[in-house]
Amino acid sequence: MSTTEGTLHAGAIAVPPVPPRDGDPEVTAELVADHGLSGEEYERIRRIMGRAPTFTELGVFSAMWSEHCGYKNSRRLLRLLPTEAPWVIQGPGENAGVIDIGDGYALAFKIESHNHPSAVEPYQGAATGVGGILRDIFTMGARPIAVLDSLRFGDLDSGRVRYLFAGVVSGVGDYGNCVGIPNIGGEVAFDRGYEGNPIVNAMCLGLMKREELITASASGAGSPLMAVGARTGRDGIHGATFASEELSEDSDEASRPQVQVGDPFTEKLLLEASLELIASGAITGIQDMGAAGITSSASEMAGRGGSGVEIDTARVPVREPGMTPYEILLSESQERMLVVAEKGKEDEVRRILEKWELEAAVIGHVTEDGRFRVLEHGVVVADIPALPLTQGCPTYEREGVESEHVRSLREKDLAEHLSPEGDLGDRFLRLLGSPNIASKRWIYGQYDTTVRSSTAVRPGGDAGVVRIRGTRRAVAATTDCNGRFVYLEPRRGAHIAVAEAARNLVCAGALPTAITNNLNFGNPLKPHIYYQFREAVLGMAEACQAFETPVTGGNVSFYNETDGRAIYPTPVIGMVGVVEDIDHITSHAFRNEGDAIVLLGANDAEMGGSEYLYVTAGLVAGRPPSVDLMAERSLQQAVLGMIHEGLLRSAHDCSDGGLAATLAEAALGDGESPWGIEVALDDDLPPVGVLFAETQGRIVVSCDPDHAGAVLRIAEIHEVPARVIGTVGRPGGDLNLRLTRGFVSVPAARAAEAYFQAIPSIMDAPATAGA
Amino acid sequence: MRVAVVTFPGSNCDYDLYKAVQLVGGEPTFVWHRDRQLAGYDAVMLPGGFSYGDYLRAGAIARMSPIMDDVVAFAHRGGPVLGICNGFQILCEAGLLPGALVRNASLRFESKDVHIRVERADTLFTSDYDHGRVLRIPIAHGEGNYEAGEATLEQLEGDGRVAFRYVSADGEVTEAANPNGSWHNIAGIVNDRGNVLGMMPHPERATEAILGSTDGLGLFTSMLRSLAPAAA
Amino acid sequence: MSSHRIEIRVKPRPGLLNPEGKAIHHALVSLGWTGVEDVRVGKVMYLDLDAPSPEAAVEAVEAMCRKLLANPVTEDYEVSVVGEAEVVG
Amino acid sequence: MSSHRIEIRVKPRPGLLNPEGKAIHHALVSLGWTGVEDVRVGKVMYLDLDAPSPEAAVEAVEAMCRKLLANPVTEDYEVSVVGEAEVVG
Ligand SMILES: Nc1ncnc2c1ncn2[C@@H]1O[C@H](COP(=O)(O)OP(=O)(O)O)[C@@H](O)[C@H]1O
Ligand SMILES: [Mg+2]
Repeated sequence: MSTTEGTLHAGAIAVPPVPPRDGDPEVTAELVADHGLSGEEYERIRRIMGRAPTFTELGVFSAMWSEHCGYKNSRRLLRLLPTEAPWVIQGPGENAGVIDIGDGYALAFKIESHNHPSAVEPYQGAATGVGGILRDIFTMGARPIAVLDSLRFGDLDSGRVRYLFAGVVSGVGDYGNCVGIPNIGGEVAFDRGYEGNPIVNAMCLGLMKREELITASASGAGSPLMAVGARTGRDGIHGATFASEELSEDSDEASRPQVQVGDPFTEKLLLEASLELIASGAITGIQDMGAAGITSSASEMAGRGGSGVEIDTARVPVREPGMTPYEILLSESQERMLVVAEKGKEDEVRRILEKWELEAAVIGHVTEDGRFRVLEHGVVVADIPALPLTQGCPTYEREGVESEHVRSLREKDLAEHLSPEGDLGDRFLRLLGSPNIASKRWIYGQYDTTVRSSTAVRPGGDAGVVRIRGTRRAVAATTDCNGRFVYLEPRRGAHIAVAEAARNLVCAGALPTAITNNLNFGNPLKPHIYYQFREAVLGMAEACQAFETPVTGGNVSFYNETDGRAIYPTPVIGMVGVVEDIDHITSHAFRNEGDAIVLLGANDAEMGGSEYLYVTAGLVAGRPPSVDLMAERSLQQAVLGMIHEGLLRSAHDCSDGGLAATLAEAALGDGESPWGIEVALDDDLPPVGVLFAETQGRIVVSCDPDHAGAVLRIAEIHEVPARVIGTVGRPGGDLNLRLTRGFVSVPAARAAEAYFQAIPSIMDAPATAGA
Repeated sequence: MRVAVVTFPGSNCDYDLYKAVQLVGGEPTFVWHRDRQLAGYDAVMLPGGFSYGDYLRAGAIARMSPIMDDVVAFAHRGGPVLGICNGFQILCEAGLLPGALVRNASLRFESKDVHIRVERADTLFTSDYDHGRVLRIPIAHGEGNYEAGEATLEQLEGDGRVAFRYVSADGEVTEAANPNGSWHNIAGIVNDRGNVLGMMPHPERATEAILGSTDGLGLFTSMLRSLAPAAA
Repeated sequence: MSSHRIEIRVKPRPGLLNPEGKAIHHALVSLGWTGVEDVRVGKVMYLDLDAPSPEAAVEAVEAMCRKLLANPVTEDYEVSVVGEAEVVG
Repeated sequence: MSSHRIEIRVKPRPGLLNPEGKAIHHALVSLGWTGVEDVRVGKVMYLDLDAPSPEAAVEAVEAMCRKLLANPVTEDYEVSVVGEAEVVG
């Protein structure tokens, strides 16, 4: 293990002593350990302070130096990700990344996890996750225009899992619905690897005029700091530290006081008020009080502005009497913002908030001395150099070693699974009815997808698309990650996640532009987890380079473990793309009887990590499919070329469930009129491989038969293998797949039944509530 | 057609409604719920959303807003009032329309396209539609289950005040086509004078091809034509 | 003037469907509780109110119910005093 | 065995934000009821249960609360017998 010193500037200057506050506990070694700080880290704090910290100061350090805020175990590797491109306006480090999308508009976007809170209280955990990410977007001056959610759960045969799933979905839905932001997509996977430790990542996109961008920094000595929005309560104290620990059997019990309750109505008011504040020019900085509450928002704003702040906790509006400075500083009550007002414009700020029926209180001011100073009724209770607090957290590079167990799983021989006994048609239907492949309508049917009257492609296809009013443009977004692939071979898994995200965008008609990511992993102190992390980050860096999609921000969630068992490493890619002309918007579903079906890319029988293996043998094993990043890029450029030429009626990416699932999804569409298909595949491969392998680099498109020649020609120019594999049949016909060594025929209605009813038939059965 | 689009705290379809009015050539203005200014408008629209978070009951708290006295007076003078989704809920709470919208039978928020049949093509809101036409329009609500006492329902049906009903794609009133459990598949009703319409589906979200349907346009063009014959 | 803690129970009108109660009934039965019937779900609200007497407090809260807290079309309400809150102010 | 009518009050845990109560409080104050404080909203449920005694009925319902009716992380519950329902069956 190696450690860096980080920034220690003010280390030598001793800060004045602060006498202990009445009623606060004494700072002991045990208390330090309870705050998740190592002995070494504590020593470092002492050096920075030139003395022992008070209880309040210890709490502040513990929050800021938690994994969640301080990125101790990830920061060094994250530096490897490409972050720059001419269209990047704001890279990592702010509340959200921002890119230029043309016509004077900029797009802010970011993803955030709420895994631990959702494991304890799924509804509130998920709801407040959405709330947090919306605030990250509108504090940049952007109006949120779309939400996506990336979810993972255990298998649905567990009652507890169904309870978590139902709670998370209604939490995501109720919050976004109430604020009025359309959900345009996401993903969900069910696998025993996530049992006990669900993943809840929420992503948000926001739109602004380029010049409306505002950053979260505190500058201008004397400028008032104002707390805006909801009052501060005791909820969520130590949430940041909590997110940096493993869950255990009794987490439910112990974590209760930390449950935060979301109030989307207040959020909506805060959204409108914030945008109005920013437009008024009465403020110079604004930041969400997210993880670690006032502490992180105030110290980070000071850190970025190169200034200091002074806050009196007695001036913070509270929900409960008798709150200590420690509690007020660390509370994670939702729907609160910290605002730096222009000096003398406090009343204008108040007037705007008053209109939106919100509270605002001056709680302190910006200083010049570079300190994060906290008072209680004028008496100093904490006095910390701001820069070492926000930047000085030690960062570690750990030892990473691959687990032997995973290696043996990867090297497992899968030959027997390629030539099974039994009917292929049955297997096809079983796969379509697996919750991982089946329609996710049960989920997005609970999400408002059309509010704001701008959704051009709703959830259900490859990527969601929203148009930009007043222009010919639209933006597309998707989230992707196949955790099994990353588990079996992290670097390759990360390549696939990025490639799949880009492919999804291209299928919608968008040029992949930039990435936000959410790195969900287990405990990084374990060498095999750190190995997964390092490899995945390296893989992501390589793929981002190949696709020219820089990373503009993201989030790290470690310690996703229950009783020592980690989730699959799940680096979720949230990717956005630009559709240059709304005429290019393409969807995944076939549209016309008689259209030619063209397969771009080559089939192979790579079964490793496939859904087929999981469904038929309960197996997560083998080598994930290979990825040739340059070939992927060519494939995607070819498809965009075809779309720009107006040649395609549909485009659908080939991923989970393989070619068979892709064809079925394109045929079934939204279920209203499933098409039959006649497809012939002359590959010299085992039928299971042709149908169900999750080989990368493939897209199925459909076009007017008269355009098939032009489509093939464009493919050829880009050196992409392409062939016409069949035609779209009549509505309500059969799905017929002729293989060299086999034939599958399933009536579209039966496929639709399997695909659309799978999740409802599990979730709408009685008694899914309760633990 | 000058339209007041009333914004309550928590309204979130106000902008969509504003744009839909503009699209057909009307002149929309946002009116904040505390600004009691409805003079000079040809119509008032209450948008969808979650006024006051839908806390207590959807529409219950917004109904107490200062501007609702003016909306009631406007309606009593015969002025056209359209309430969509949360707007419909507010109109019921305010007593401008009978009945109540309670939790969906599924107990879930329901978001999807539905088909509704035009049951009244002779109101100022629906005159551009043919009687019996089936429209495809999105819904997105958690409390859209229309309930009223037996007597009220009989009266509504007897007087032909059901403006829209949930139907299958081919126009049949079926249970499967009912997304929320509403009595008699009711999706929208008018008051006895025909100048107040409340409906759960969102016509403003079905006004452009890029959104997947233009079936909602007729509502706005009907109003435009009825209210400003010269401009039609 | 002292502060009274009031409990308000807002219940769905008999005769009206109560989908939430129905769903809970269903869930209870499928979890094995067989002797359960007629589940109905409403709201309970608690508030502290300054009033000269408990009777005055109840009267005021009944007015709140008529005006805002209950919907006369679908709900009935019951108001009771559940205690004297700590004196405020 | 007779049927008991049970009332269950499910209340948000003290200390947790209750957004609905907050909004109602706001509305009551702006309607002129100034002396109102601390509005909190929960659920009330009624059900009829066959049980040998009122005590047994309460015990059964408490088990239902733990298992299904209340969220152990965010809610507390109180169960009481409000009467003997008409004998069923
Ligand atoms: N949690 C979710 N929230 C919203 N939409 C979802 C969610 N899960 C899946 N979807 C939608 O369902 C469709 C299918 O999802 P998925 O199988 O992950 O697609 P793909 O493999 O093309 O990425 C996509 O449009 C996706 O956006
Ligand atoms: Mg996917």
